[in-house]
Amino acid sequence: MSRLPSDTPLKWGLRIIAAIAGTIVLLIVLFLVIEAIPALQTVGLKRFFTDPSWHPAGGTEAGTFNLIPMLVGTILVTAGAILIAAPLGIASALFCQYYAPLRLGKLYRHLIELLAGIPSVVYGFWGLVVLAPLIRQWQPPGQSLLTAILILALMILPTVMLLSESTLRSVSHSYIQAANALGLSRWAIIQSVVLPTARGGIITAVLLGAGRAVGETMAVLMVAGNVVQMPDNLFAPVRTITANIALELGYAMDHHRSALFVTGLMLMAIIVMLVGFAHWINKGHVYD
Amino acid sequence: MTNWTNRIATVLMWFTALLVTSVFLWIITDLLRQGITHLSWEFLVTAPSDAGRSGGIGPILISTLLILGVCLLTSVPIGVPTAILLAEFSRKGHWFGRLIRSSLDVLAGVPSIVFGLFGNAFFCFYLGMGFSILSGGLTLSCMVLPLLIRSTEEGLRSVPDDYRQAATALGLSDAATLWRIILPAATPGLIVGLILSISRALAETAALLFTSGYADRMPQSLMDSGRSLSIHIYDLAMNVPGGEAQAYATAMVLIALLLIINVATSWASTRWLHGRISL
Amino acid sequence: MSKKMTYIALLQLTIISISMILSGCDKHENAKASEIPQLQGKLILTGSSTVAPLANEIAKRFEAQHPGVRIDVQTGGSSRGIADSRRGTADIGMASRALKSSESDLTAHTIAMDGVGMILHQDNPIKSLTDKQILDIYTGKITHWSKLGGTDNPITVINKAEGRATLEVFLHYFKIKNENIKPSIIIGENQQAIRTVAGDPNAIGYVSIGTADYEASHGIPIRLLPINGIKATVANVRKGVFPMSRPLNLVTHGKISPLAAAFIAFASSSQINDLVEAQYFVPIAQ
Amino acid sequence: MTTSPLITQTIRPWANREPCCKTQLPHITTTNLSVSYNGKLAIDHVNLPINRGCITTIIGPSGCGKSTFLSCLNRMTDLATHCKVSGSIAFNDTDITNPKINLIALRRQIGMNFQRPNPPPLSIQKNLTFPLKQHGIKRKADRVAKAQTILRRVGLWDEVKDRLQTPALRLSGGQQQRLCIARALVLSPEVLLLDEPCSALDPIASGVVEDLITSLRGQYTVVVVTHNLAQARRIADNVAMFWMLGQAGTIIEHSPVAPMFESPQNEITAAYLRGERG
Repeated sequence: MSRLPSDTPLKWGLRIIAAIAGTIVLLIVLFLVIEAIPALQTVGLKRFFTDPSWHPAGGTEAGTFNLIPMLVGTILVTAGAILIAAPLGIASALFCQYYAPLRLGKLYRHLIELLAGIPSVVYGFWGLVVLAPLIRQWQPPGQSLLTAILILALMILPTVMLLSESTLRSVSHSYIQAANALGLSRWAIIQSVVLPTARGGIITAVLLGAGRAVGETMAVLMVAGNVVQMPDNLFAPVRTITANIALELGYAMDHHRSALFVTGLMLMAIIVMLVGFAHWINKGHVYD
Repeated sequence: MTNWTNRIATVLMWFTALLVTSVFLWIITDLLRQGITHLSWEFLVTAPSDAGRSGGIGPILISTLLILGVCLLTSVPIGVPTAILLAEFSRKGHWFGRLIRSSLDVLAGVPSIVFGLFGNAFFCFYLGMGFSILSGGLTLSCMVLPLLIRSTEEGLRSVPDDYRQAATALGLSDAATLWRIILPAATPGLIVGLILSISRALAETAALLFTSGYADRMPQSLMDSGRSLSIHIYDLAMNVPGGEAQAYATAMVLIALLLIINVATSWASTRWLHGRISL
Repeated sequence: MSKKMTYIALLQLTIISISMILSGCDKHENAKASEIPQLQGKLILTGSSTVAPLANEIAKRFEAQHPGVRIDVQTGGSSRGIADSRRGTADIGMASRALKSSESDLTAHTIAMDGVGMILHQDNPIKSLTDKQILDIYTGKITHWSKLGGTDNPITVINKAEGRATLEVFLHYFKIKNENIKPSIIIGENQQAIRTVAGDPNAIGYVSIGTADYEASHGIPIRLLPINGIKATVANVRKGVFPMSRPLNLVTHGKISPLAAAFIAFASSSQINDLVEAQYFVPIAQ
Repeated sequence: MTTSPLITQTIRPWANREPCCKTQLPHITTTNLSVSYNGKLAIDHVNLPINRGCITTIIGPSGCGKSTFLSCLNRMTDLATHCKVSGSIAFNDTDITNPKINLIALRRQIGMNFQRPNPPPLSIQKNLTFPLKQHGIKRKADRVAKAQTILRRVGLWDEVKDRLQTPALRLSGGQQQRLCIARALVLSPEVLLLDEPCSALDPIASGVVEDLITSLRGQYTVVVVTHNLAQARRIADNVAMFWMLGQAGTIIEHSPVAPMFESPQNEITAAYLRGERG
């Protein structure tokens, strides 16, 4: 696009505002680091991985700062949710595009869009009052890894489904026509033409779903039970890094507060890695 | 043999759709059935009492709208110019545009609780705004910025180059081209961005817990703490024994609000845009 | 008719809030405009979720007496109350425990007393537990109610998250470390323990007696257990015989404003005894 | 309908070879074939015998139903919504318009290729092996061997043998089109339907593809839709002329290539071939 040089004040104004928008990330990292420094200095990064447990309120010396159980909690909850939501989400997208009659497909899409709009706190609330008691009847205490996985899976399913579906829609119709002309069955076409073609987009959809699962706070906080421990089965309660921040920040002081900012930095690191990975796969831009 | 796999796949697809639909219908009917009984005009306008077990959500609605207002009033003036710069004034591959884009990509992925941490440290303490509607709104504003910029940018990019060439041929300046031709044509993108931002801001809880605070009273100024609808649901669900009924009703209000904003804005945009595009 | 009233109220509130946005957010403007010089302005109280409801009621009465004053009460736990008052983020902190030796820079103003009691679900057949039994439950030595003569169900042990005063009172009384507790669920706010116990017949938790009493009397299916043979009642806390009890304090740091001083004086006076009792706490002012 | 060897010789320099389709047995015969989309007639009462082992070209102006006719022959019309087919198509004495027919088996026997080369973004080899895999050839070595045979058959082998694992989309247009023809041939069909196979290619590439098509004579029954009259004349054994009569397209004349180009019976055909109508 050719631009005239005559409107430089306009351009400079825009540039300054854009720079402000671009600086917000830096500002976030800066303030996370500033708040995290006291803990990093007095406690040291090493103790976040080697201490026997997480009891940071005891003071820098007496307190313990082991993050690993919460890191594992985050990973398990995310992995579990992806394991459920990815197949269901991708299958839902395929259903919409290739199996459902036109009207039904549209209806189904609208339903999923509606669900994508339900706030996480509502999912958490529903999990707390409906799902957790059901699971408690089966295996107490009900607020558990499994409950968190199920609720998170429900929450990220729309993300995975809607993003996958838009990728599927961009699969060239001519490929499908050609595959049809080769006498391939519907599933064979999906398997050998559609999925390989849409692979990048589908992986991005799953990664964005994973990003959402890692960052999700409220729903997990409400249903996971929040005990800091390595869960030994699906019915054991867990605490994730995000839930930990939400649970303790309001009550935390000094080094405890600072330690929570260290965990926030770690979350940032995980997300940057996921976004980078999605970028690398898609070589495009990743937004919601 | 292949026929057999094909048939299994078909069955599985329909089964998945049925499963997903029934689980979600379960949630929605549950929310509807439990929520609708408590819903009334009274509920919408009166203040909560007895920790929210009785009374309504009047002040909470006002706080929510104020937080939303602060969020939009700050994010739009930053977001739209940034989108204009990215779409109209930055050559492809230029370092400045690339840098800002990657920074926004990361910002889009930042978990809401990290926004909460940041807002708490920066707005509440460093800038001394305390737990207030202002802090909460500004925090949300940072959060919705990437969404807003992205869809506005998409909107700008979808304006055909012919328009720009025609404008240049007419001897319009950049600013005039932008104002008269490109911005009106790009409004659908901007509106989509606004809807997405409002939806995300309305639904947000974690970022507000430690920025806008908990107070369920009617706010007197933007420096007062205000409780958003989502935090009210959280509080009723977690901390108030016997608060479910009210939580259900509040959830209904929140979801209805999200739906109304979606429908109304898209309706208004098509109507209004018809008038603008036929310049 | 009441509908109309509420409608008008809503309209007014909308107008107020819009005008607030338009006029900026200078909270001192009102104060300057007013003619009465005494007791104007705003107080921020943060801290213990146990004290907060009481402080809120006291604040409402204080505001009613002094129209120019606005008091914001925020919960966030005793630790935050102490931190905020020290940092100056809050004018007055709220703490539901006595100050520690490391907190000698602060001044505590006790406004009431409270006890921490163990709660079970109403349907739980257990009528009492010894201190040893409670300790064993919390340290994971007893995991089934059947061991204690109850139903054959696993015990859901509810513990509080780090930084809560109730946790500190509990740990202090039973002389255990938080590391040694084997919880099934960790909860944050005070009320959440009641909510969780009310929803799970096999749960055990500890909460403020005042709150538990209030909820139980409002039909929430929970029951308070005696501690060491002493019934967990407000009366016993008042007599000073209930072992797990604590003061509810307003905490200040350094020199305080006349407004804060006036509020503390008001909160420590007998003028608020009815409010304390309404919240099922124990008044101390004579 | 007999082909005069003499005339064929003058038109086709390679025809000193024995003509491969002298049998003149119809492989596919359409009878009163009509197709309508959304109730609007696209082709009307088309009757055409397509001879076994011959190359039949279908000519005519745009929009007169040539491609629609072609896609009827392997029931690609089923993919379009609101498409209704009537009449019959006899293929090896089976009426393939029967809804109960096994479409997968049918399309395996009647392959089809399109105007634009459309290899999915897979590797060159994968493009040929995936149809085989889906049609039940389990051993990978068998699939690869078959793919290589076909690549040799379409003359691509020397061009791509060193980069079988590279994306097919990196090939040139002509190479892609030959790959697509190879993909159709890999399933060993009896009939090959080609919808304007050269229209998206430059003259040199289209010459190569033409040579490939003529080399299929005798081994496969080939139906080619083309706009290019010179091309039709170069490659065809039989020619069918489509024209719009009223609202719908139909065949106004069909005959072996020589009489068609030298002494068309229908005046419209004559005018079209002279370039006066079209």
